[in-house]
Amino acid sequence: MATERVDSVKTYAAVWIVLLILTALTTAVAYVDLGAFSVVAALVIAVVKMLLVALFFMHLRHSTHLTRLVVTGGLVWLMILLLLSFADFMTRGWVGVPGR
Amino acid sequence: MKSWLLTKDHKRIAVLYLATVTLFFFLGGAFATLIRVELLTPQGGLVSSETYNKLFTMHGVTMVFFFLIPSIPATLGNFFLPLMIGARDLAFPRINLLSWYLLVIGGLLALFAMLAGGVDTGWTFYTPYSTTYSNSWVIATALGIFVAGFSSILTGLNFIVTVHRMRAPGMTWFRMPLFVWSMYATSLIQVLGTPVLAVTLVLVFCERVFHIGIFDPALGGDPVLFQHLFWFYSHPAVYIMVLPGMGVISEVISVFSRKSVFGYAFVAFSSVAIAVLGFLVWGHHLFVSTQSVYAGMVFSFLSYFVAIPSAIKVFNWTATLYKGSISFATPMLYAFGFIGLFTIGGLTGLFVASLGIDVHVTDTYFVIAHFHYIMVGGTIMAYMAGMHYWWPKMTGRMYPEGWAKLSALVIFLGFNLTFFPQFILGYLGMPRRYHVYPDEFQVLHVLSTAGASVLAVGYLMPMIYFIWSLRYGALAPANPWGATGLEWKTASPPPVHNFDEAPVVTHEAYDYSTVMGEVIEVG
Amino acid sequence: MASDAHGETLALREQFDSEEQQKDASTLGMWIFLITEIMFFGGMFLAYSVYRNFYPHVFAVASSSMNAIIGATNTGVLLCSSFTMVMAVRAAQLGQRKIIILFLVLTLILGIAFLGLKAYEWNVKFEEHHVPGPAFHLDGVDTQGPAQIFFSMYFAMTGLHALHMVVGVGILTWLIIATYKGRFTAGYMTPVDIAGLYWHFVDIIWIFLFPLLYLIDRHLG
Amino acid sequence: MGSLPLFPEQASTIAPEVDHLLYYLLTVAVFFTLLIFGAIFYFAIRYRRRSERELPHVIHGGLTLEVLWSVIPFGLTMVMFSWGASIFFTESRPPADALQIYAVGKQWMWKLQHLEGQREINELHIPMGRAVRLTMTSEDVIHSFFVPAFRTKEDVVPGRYSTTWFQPTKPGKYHLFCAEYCGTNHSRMIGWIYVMEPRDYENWVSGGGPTGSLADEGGRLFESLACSNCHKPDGSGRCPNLVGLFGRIVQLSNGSTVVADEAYIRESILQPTAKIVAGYQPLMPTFQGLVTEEGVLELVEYIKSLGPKPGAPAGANVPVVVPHQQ
Ligand code: HEA
Ligand code: HEA
Ligand code: HEC
Ligand code: CUA
Ligand SMILES: [Cu+2]
Repeated sequence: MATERVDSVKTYAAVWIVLLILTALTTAVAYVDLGAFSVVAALVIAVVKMLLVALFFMHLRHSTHLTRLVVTGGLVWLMILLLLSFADFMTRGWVGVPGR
Repeated sequence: MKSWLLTKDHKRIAVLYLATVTLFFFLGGAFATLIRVELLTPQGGLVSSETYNKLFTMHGVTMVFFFLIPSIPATLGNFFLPLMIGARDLAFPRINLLSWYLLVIGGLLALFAMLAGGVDTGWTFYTPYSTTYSNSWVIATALGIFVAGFSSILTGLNFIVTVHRMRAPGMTWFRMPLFVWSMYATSLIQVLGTPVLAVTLVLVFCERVFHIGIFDPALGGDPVLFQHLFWFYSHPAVYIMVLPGMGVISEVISVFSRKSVFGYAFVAFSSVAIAVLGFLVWGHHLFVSTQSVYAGMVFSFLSYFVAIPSAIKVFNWTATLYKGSISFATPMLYAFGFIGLFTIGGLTGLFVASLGIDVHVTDTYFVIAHFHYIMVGGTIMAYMAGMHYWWPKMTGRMYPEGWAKLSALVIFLGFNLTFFPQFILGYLGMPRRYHVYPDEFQVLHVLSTAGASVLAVGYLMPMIYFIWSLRYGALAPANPWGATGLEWKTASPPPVHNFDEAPVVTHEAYDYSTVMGEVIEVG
Repeated sequence: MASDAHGETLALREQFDSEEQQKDASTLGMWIFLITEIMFFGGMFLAYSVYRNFYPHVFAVASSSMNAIIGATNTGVLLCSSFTMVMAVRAAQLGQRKIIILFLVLTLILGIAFLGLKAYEWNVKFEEHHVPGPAFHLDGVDTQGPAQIFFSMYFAMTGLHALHMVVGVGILTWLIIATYKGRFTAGYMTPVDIAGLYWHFVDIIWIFLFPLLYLIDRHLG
Repeated sequence: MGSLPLFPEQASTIAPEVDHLLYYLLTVAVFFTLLIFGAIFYFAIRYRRRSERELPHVIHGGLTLEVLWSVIPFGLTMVMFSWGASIFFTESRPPADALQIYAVGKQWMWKLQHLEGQREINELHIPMGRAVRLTMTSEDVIHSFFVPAFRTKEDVVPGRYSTTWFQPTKPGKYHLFCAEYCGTNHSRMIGWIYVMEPRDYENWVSGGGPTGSLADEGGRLFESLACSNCHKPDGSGRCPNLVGLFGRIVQLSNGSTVVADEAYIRESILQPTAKIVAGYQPLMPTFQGLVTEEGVLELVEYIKSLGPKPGAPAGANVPVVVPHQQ
């Protein structure tokens, strides 16, 4: 990390425009009936936006392995929280006995 | 005075922490004493039910959040982590000082709550009792824990960055002392778990102040959701409480048998494994909570995975003794105590992780006994081991060996007398958090209380002789135990910038052949 | 960047050997702080998902009562502020002091604009009786409890997000002053960099809050 | 006081099973405790330091040993897991012919209702040898229904139903404890379970409730809350017919299905819009605040009594294995 990588203004501007377009897209898509895929679409777009911000604006694409490991770790831990909690919430009632 | 309160020296901050957590330990101990005295008789004559409920709540809150979680990391970790990796200080000394202030502010908030009237929710703050029904000082206490939580987060953050970025030349990951590994693993939990507790407390706070119904069943909220959020932190937090102790034991066992820890890499990795796997098991506190049957099974299953790295550690420590040169200095006695009592506590953890057994023993004294065996029998023993082991380095004085050995013995005996009967009580069905109880449980309760008085004496002794030694103890040499760590390569107590000459590491940890030349006999 | 180990420069603190080590440490520290933030908001995302899963219909109705235009506009504002922030960081990398200040000020303005719109939105919620409490009422659903839970989550999540924004605004102000005083050079711009990370992170949180709170099953309403 | 028992009484079918699992765990625990304590004592004495100058041989570790002492304990714990899980699974599924009893926890008492209309507070009379199924809820905070002699415990949570069951094997009087901390008098929220010979129980229960059976009581409530204005026995009008509802699979308007169990009926009464029956409008008003938890239980029992699912015995709980969300 002797010298900083300096990205061009063009890159930043492009990312910025794409982010704005994606915002419009996610809003528009919400008015379309996609059934269960509405949520999926909204989340996919959000994840893409997150990646754009993280990789470009937060310079994750230039950063060390360690930093990337830290970020991945954070996301994995969030998934642990959500998934294992849903292991309870989604399986309630499976045995057909109230409260079990 | 001012130089202490504004210090950025990790060693001084460690001493500040030491004073703070000791205070909270005795406060928590005083609550414990009252609990035990109250439980002498089944009818509960000493205090009212309300008071009793506040006693165990404040005992749990004080001991967990203001004593045990900061204890080893913030005192011994703070003092020795930079020394052991050959750094001049932690990466962020100002944040380190801030952490201490946060703990103090959090502690004062909790103390305020206690003085103003106390809290009666249990240390687990289950909703809707804590949000809707309790009319005690829940908000101030929650706020105190919230603030103390940030202290814990910042300490963890500081340690992680320090370990990554501040190691001395030649100090590779696999040359690090095992204490550093365990502090690193602990820090991971602090950083990843504590924020969830923080946000949970914020939600409880909002619910209590604005009555908005996040967990309120009357509005369709789910009280079990609170339990998930709480234990997502609080189960891993039990490893915040025990991993640092395990680190101390690895050091002590090695030094006092003058042998490298058996299976260094396994012990190092098992710390990290415990930290990671510890996040997958929290639902074992919810087996009878109306959590789904399948989730219960998943969590029970995963709970056993976290037991294996602990088992690996215990076996490796024991194997380290094999063909060693074993000294019976006080730290080693405590280490023996730790291994034995942690084993019992851990093995009974396997009982409660088994669904069929836990349905019967959950919320009984069996659980109380399980965790006191680990937290008091385990971690506090380790803490005492570490305090004795590093006392000469921290203060430049030796403690009186005879008294120390005596107190170790008293604590061990008192401890078992206090908590062993509680296993039987629990299996017999004595529920926890009971102010009055059926007569047939009295005998065992009396035994337990008797043990607690012995235990109290055992804890008061070190308090006295440590203070005594500050003035009258023999002057400590730089390396009284013939230990290998970098912390022993500098004066006792160490100078402000830790090392007069920046250390360069050329050997693995625990290479005793390198220090034999400098061994100095001690009485 | 060569400065001696016991550096007397303004920037290098005594526990570090080199400025590089110091910068790496600060950056790592910030990233770790950000994952604590992920977990902090994660708790709320969990609560949100659980209740949305319990009460999909109520959540859809409640979400549709939001003003999606304001929500989308605010998202845009925040994304613009991220862009200006990254431009400030870039200027810092190049050591262009005036440009740093320019972009920091722009970021600050956008941040305040976001908070202004947020405040306006909350005020509307107040008038519509969508604030959880005894006066709460949401048209279109029969059971007010779950609807109230939606708005509890709304206020908790946007409230804590806004709190982070307020902190960010404070940091920006401090940075502007410090830059103006010439504290940062091309060699030492760590604070700008780190503030940037924080600001973008807060943006990312909002990127998720927007669809989750404003855009549930819009096609129904 | 007197004698000092080490084990609680075994008074249910599940109790000996739990105790057997305990013996297994105790064996493992005692073995390892002795092993570790023994090894520490032996090594400590055998290899005690004899001179300050001695430097033992370096032993770095051994892979075989590491693997051994990971795999063997792991195997032992998997037995703990599966054995415990299988007991738990049994504990979670009451047999179909179990005697239904309702319990409502409240700071700080247990209110129990028999189908025949008998009501008890902090006491529960049950027949020996017959499986008893409790459907429980709370009016305020979380409580927990704990009978040590039966080795059963289950939390009683406000806002939802929970279930526990046991089959007593020995007549007698057993402790009932509240095991989840619930406030000031948590330790006084206790009572007794009376296990009676079946014949004595018949006598006791046919003593009759003051107001008739639970279902009758529910029927009266059904009238007085004006449920019957909408829900007509012939299914006319804009409301679903409730006859034969219990245990049936209900088609919902959002396309999913749900089994009409106690929890579903409770939710239909307190939060009617949460799940809308397919083909109907969300017209039903909420009865939250208008009816107590006990009242809801009576209504549930009344709806159950409105006729069984064709082919199933009356009052039976029909175990269904249809996944549905809650
Ligand atoms: C430092 C604290 C600490 C530690 C380290 C542990 C460690 C463990 N705990 Fe414990 N626990 C608590 C503190 C702790 N616990 C507290 C405070 C509570 C109650 C909270 C409350 O409700 O107030 C609790 C409650 C608790 C419960 C819930 C009980 C209930 O409320 O019903 C469970 C259930 O699974 C559990 C399991 C375990 C397990 C499996 C381990 C394992 O990590 C143990 C692993 C260790 C060993 C296994 C011993 C060493 C191994 C050998 C000697 C070799 C032989 C090994 C095998 C055969 C595998 N604990
Ligand atoms: C680190 C954690 C920690 C520690 C160290 C301890 C230490 C002790 N605990 Fe702890 N305990 C908890 C954590 C801890 N506990 C938790 C989390 C709970 C659950 C709370 C809840 O349910 O919410 C609990 C609950 C709990 C109960 C159950 C209460 C109930 O459910 O009704 C009991 C009962 O015996 C008990 C006893 C003790 C005793 C005797 C000690 C002893 O080891 C303490 C010894 C120390 C001293 C005695 C202090 C030293 C001396 C003095 C202060 C001088 C004055 C004393 C005398 C003159 C005698 N504890
Ligand atoms: C104003 C009319 C009205 C009243 C009064 C009313 N209900 Fe309903 N109920 C309905 C309608 C319409 C539905 C179907 C739509 C739905 O699921 O909400 C329904 C559905 C139900 C269901 C679910 C039926 C199924 O087939 O799944 C139950 C159970 C029920 N009601 C019980 C009651 C009880 C008990 C009361 C009185 C305490 C009551 N209802 C009062 C209109 C009413
Ligand atoms: Cu009811 Cu404890
Ligand atoms: Cu646990």
